[in-house]
Amino acid sequence: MINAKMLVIQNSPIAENIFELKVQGELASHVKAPGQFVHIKIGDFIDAMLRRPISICDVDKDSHVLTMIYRTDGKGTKRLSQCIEGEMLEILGPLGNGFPIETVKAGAHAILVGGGVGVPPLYYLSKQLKEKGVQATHILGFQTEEIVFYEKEFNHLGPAYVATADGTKGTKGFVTDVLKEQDFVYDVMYACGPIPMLKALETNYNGKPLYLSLEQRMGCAIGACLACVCETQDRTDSKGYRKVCSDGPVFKAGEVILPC
Amino acid sequence: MINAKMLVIQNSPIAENIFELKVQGELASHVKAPGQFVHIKIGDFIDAMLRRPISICDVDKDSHVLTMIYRTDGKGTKRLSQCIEGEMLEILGPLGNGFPIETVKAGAHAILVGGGVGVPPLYYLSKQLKEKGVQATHILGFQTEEIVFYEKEFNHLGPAYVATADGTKGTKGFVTDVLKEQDFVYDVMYACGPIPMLKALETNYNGKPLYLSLEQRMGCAIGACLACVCETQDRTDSKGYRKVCSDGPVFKAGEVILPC
Amino acid sequence: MLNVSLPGLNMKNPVMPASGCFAFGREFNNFYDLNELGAIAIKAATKEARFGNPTPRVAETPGGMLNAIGLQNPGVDKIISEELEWLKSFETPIIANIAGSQIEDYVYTAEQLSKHSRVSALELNISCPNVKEGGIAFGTVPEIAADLTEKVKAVSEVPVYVKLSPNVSDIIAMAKAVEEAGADGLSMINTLLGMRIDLKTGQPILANKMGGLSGPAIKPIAIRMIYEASQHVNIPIIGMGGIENADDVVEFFLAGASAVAVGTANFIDPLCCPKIISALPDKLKEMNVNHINDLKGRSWRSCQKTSSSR
Amino acid sequence: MLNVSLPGLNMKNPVMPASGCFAFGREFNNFYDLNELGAIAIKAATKEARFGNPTPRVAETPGGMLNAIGLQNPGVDKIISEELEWLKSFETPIIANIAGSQIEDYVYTAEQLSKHSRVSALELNISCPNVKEGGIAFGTVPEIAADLTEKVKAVSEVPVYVKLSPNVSDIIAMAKAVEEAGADGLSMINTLLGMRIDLKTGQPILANKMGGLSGPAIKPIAIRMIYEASQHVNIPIIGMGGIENADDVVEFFLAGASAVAVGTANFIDPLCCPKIISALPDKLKEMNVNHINDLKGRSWRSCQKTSSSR
Ligand SMILES: Cc1cc2nc3c(=O)[nH]c(=O)nc-3n(C[C@H](O)[C@H](O)[C@H](O)COP(=O)(O)OP(=O)(O)OC[C@H]3O[C@@H](n4cnc5c(N)ncnc54)[C@H](O)[C@@H]3O)c2cc1C
Ligand SMILES: Cc1cc2nc3c(=O)[nH]c(=O)nc-3n(C[C@H](O)[C@H](O)[C@H](O)COP(=O)(O)OP(=O)(O)OC[C@H]3O[C@@H](n4cnc5c(N)ncnc54)[C@H](O)[C@@H]3O)c2cc1C
Ligand SMILES: Cc1cc2nc3c(=O)[nH]c(=O)nc-3n(C[C@H](O)[C@H](O)[C@H](O)COP(=O)(O)O)c2cc1C
Ligand SMILES: Cc1cc2nc3c(=O)[nH]c(=O)nc-3n(C[C@H](O)[C@H](O)[C@H](O)COP(=O)(O)O)c2cc1C
Ligand code: FES
Ligand code: FES
Repeated sequence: MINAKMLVIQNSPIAENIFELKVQGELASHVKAPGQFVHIKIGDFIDAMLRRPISICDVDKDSHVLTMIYRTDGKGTKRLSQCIEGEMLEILGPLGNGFPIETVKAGAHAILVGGGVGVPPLYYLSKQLKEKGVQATHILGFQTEEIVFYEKEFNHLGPAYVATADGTKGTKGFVTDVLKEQDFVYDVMYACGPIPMLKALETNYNGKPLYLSLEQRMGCAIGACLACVCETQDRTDSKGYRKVCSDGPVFKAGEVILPC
Repeated sequence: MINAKMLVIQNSPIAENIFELKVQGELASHVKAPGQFVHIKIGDFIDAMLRRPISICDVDKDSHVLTMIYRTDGKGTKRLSQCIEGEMLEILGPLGNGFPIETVKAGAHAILVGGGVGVPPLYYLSKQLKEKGVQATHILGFQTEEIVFYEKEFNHLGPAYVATADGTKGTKGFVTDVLKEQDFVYDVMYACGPIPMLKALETNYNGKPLYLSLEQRMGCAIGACLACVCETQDRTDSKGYRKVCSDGPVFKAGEVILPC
Repeated sequence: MLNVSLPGLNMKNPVMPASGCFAFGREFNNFYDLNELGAIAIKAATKEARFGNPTPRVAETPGGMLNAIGLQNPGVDKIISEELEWLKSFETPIIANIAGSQIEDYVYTAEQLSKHSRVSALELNISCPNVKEGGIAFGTVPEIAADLTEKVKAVSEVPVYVKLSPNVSDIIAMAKAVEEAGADGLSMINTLLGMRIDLKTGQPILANKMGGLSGPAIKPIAIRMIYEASQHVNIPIIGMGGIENADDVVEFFLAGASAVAVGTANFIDPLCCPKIISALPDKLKEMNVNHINDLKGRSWRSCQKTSSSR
Repeated sequence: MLNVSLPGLNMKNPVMPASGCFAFGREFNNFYDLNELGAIAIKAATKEARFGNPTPRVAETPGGMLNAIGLQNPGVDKIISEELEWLKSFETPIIANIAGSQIEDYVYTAEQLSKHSRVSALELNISCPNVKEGGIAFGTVPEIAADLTEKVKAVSEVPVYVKLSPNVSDIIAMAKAVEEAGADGLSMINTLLGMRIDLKTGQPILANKMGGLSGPAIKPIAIRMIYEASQHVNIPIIGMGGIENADDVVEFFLAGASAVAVGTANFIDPLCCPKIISALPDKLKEMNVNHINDLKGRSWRSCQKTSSSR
């Protein structure tokens, strides 16, 4: 975990209001696990003062390049999208613990479920799983066709099913509809996306390991300010809470109470 | 007076911490008199929120180009210096009344006295005087050699004497030392620069018309907020004050009490 | 979808320039037609003319600015004879802001202004932090504010809005006190007392040392105070403090404001008021709101509904 | 040129992280050696463990942020057994921040913490705006603040700093009251009560609705309050509120602070404290100042001189 200036080598739209950002620097070599994230300082300005947490979508350790995918929404991400090649971005990371993949064996079948801008961290996860010989199936949910991204990239790594809420692409409906439809046999499931999606997955939890990556508004992103806590489901837990930034962002289903 | 986006066509250092900024746009054609100024919005950011008042140094009405010269000092001017060609700057202007030149006749001798970043507005003034057939002598005061600018440009329009406080260039001392030394015969004097300089000129006032351009911290720069007032020297004046932004920035010596 | 109606003020839209940031409108009339505005709050009037504080009178702060103009104005008589006379050529409702250091001054000024045909409402500035004598207590002690309100109400022929100071521990107590004393509406917030020191001189930048903090920096404080006060009074609130754009206007309505005033932003962009007004309809459509009034207090109304249905 | 000495605190430089923005230092120790700091104000301790408020707990505002953490902490006993134990491996003086909703809780917590060898001073948080029960009155009513101060002083074995709330009309009265009650120093300012409303939901962004405003936006308010208070008390002030860099530290000293704390800026740059510390010597040289203490209160000391020589 370091705070470093990284060189922007690409920052361009890949779908409606969705940008792919590539930055280069030493920090890339510190990444330990898929699902980790970075905390990006948007400018030298007090406007959009807080950093923005964005998942690591891909890492190229040879060229020291990190890829992130983000949606322009509020002030900070809009300003980030105006950042151009050659500029330096101050980035803190890698943060959090990411998706556990140590226990998954070669030949096993993993299902990766992503919703919207929850999709990006699954890409590096899938690449890592592939390296281990784990077979990955991707289920990617989006609102509508225009904002679908990385379908081809995921297809290279394993089958990728797309669902759109309005039916403009793939299955009409949610990722859970694809899951029902296909009734996969699998060994482990990883998910990242909006809370309702994660809740639906947790509810249909079938005994196989399920890992959920959460979002929370953050202050420090390093575990010091307690902005990002979730209560544990286990009321006898000695702390009673987990910090999304430093204990997460990935939790085993059942560990924490999903926020609403 | 309009608020307009203007295209930055040049913004580069011409002396230590001194930048020359050229912007292009319709606003240029509104300039009425030398000594008017503009109010520049530095960015879209709440940081360095207030606009910065900068004098108009030159106007090219054919190509619609305004030239400004500014010193990087605080937040706003430092950020302004990072602005690059091709960017748009939001500029309000032209503001204020500028130097009166109507009453000066062809063949008259005008002395233009500038100190530091008070020098720029004298350039357009001198050009306008020349056009009228007025003969101009320039006395330009700076702290030290490194920050001297536009000496050559002024010399093209008429003799230019430089004084530096540390004697690294020209006369050692202040503009008033040059005035004493040379003991010019002249018809009108125009001055812009630090308050002590203006005070010294006012004190040595010899009956010839003397016009002083003042600075004040500003809010609106259009006469509405009353941030920039000076008291009139005449205590029986019906208002008792003048606004530097809209009544000035140029005042006849004796009209207002110079701030300290 | 933008017209709002407050005591004395029939506004075609809810946006007015805030007092002291717009003088009497002459300068801004060079940029747009003043009739586009919902109303105009004119610069504070005092009984006698005032020169105000020495300069520097303004300083920049992170996301805001300090001012210590010191209520410079030509006095109520000249305001009536020159400024209100000039404003006769427009139809926009005028809110006349009033300041003073003694109750009698307020009462005198209020009486004069409220009689004028162009004045639709008064706004009592009980909170100007930039004036030495008195002043402060009017804005921070509920009983004193109530007393002043009552006396001004007794002479005023138009509705009276009381402009509250944010420099208090308990804004609800202030709001309730002036409501009980007969105020027809509240304006909030005035500026917070602040200061900046110049590193080069080691001295305060403002000649007056302290000044009033305005601009986006204070917006969260304004929103909080309006949220609190609007739940405890039945009179409407003109909300202000850092408004820059249509989103901010919506946020103030959600908090509980019934109209808004824009101050500092006029210095950043002289056209900001008409820009905000013209951006509002699209904003409302985007939010599926038929009339801006529907947003009023929504942030706490829905809470109340939820809790009463439990 | 940077060492400062305050009651209980021998600091090699005047910079400490502010309470609640640094937990107990573990996370920041990954970035730099905690011994580089002048002191550390640790997260507020309460008698019992607290989970705090629901999330979202933070929101961004122009030039600042709101927080409503709600004093989450593991309780004084665990802080002593785990956190202070861990902090034993460093030499930096520790200021233990204490909160509560009743006097007895404060007294209990203060007694426990002040006995600990690692605790050099206590800081009474009488001003946390994010806790429902009680709390507010401690920070806004001089007599109540004084009473609390007295009772804590009676049991504390180390100097006691009282952390003042800016949400008051009269900061001087608060400062004087706690000084008279025996406070050894002041910390100021805590956060201002603020709020933001989410336009998409129409609801406050923070689950707690209101939160404390911190960051550069509040700096002019902090400077003003320290300027006022420091002229009326003889105890030192730890200044805070929006400090980002060495210039800000100088401004707080000029206003009257004897040391400073850095809060929100730690989130923007985890290395900000050591960066500020290492920038200070050059800044002082640039200003021709031999020791940072020479700057203390300079903004008003020189005024006093001027006026007494008139
Ligand atoms: C661990 C983690 C990983 C994330 N990964 C991605 C990603 O890969 N791609 C992506 O597009 N988005 C991701 N997000 C969400 C992203 O952080 C927010 O969309 C972004 O911070 C919003 O900033 P803004 O400037 O657009 O919005 P604003 O409304 O201006 O933000 C204001 C404040 O609220 C916070 N905030 C607003 N929405 C969210 C949110 N959904 N989650 C957390 N904080 C929020 C901001 O960080 C900022 O502090 C991730 C969030 C977390 C916590
Ligand atoms: C009519 C007029 C014409 C001017 N023309 C020029 C010019 O041609 N070239 C040039 O270099 N400078 C000029 N100045 C001065 C210039 O405006 C200031 O140097 C500049 O605003 C400082 O901004 P900053 O961001 O560097 O400093 P900061 O300290 O960040 O400024 C903070 C605030 O103080 C104000 N301020 C600070 N110093 C001054 C000052 N000396 N005068 C007015 N406001 C100040 C700023 O405008 C801003 O609102 C002029 C000023 C006026 C009033
Ligand atoms: C330069 C200036 C002058 C002001 N003068 C007055 C005034 O005369 N009367 C008054 O009630 N408020 C006055 N105010 C306060 C504003 O009306 C408004 O309440 C405050 O600035 C907050 O709004 P803003 O953040 O949009 O500026 C003044 C504010 C500024 C910045
Ligand atoms: C996330 C957060 C948590 C805080 N927790 C505490 C606390 O536990 N006790 C306390 O006295 N102050 C607390 N504060 C207030 C800070 O110590 C400090 O007084 C305030 O934030 C102003 O300084 P800043 O602008 O540098 O952040 C907290 C502030 C923040 C932002
Ligand atoms: S964001 Fe600060 S603890 Fe998680
Ligand atoms: S700057 Fe507003 S009146 Fe001159």
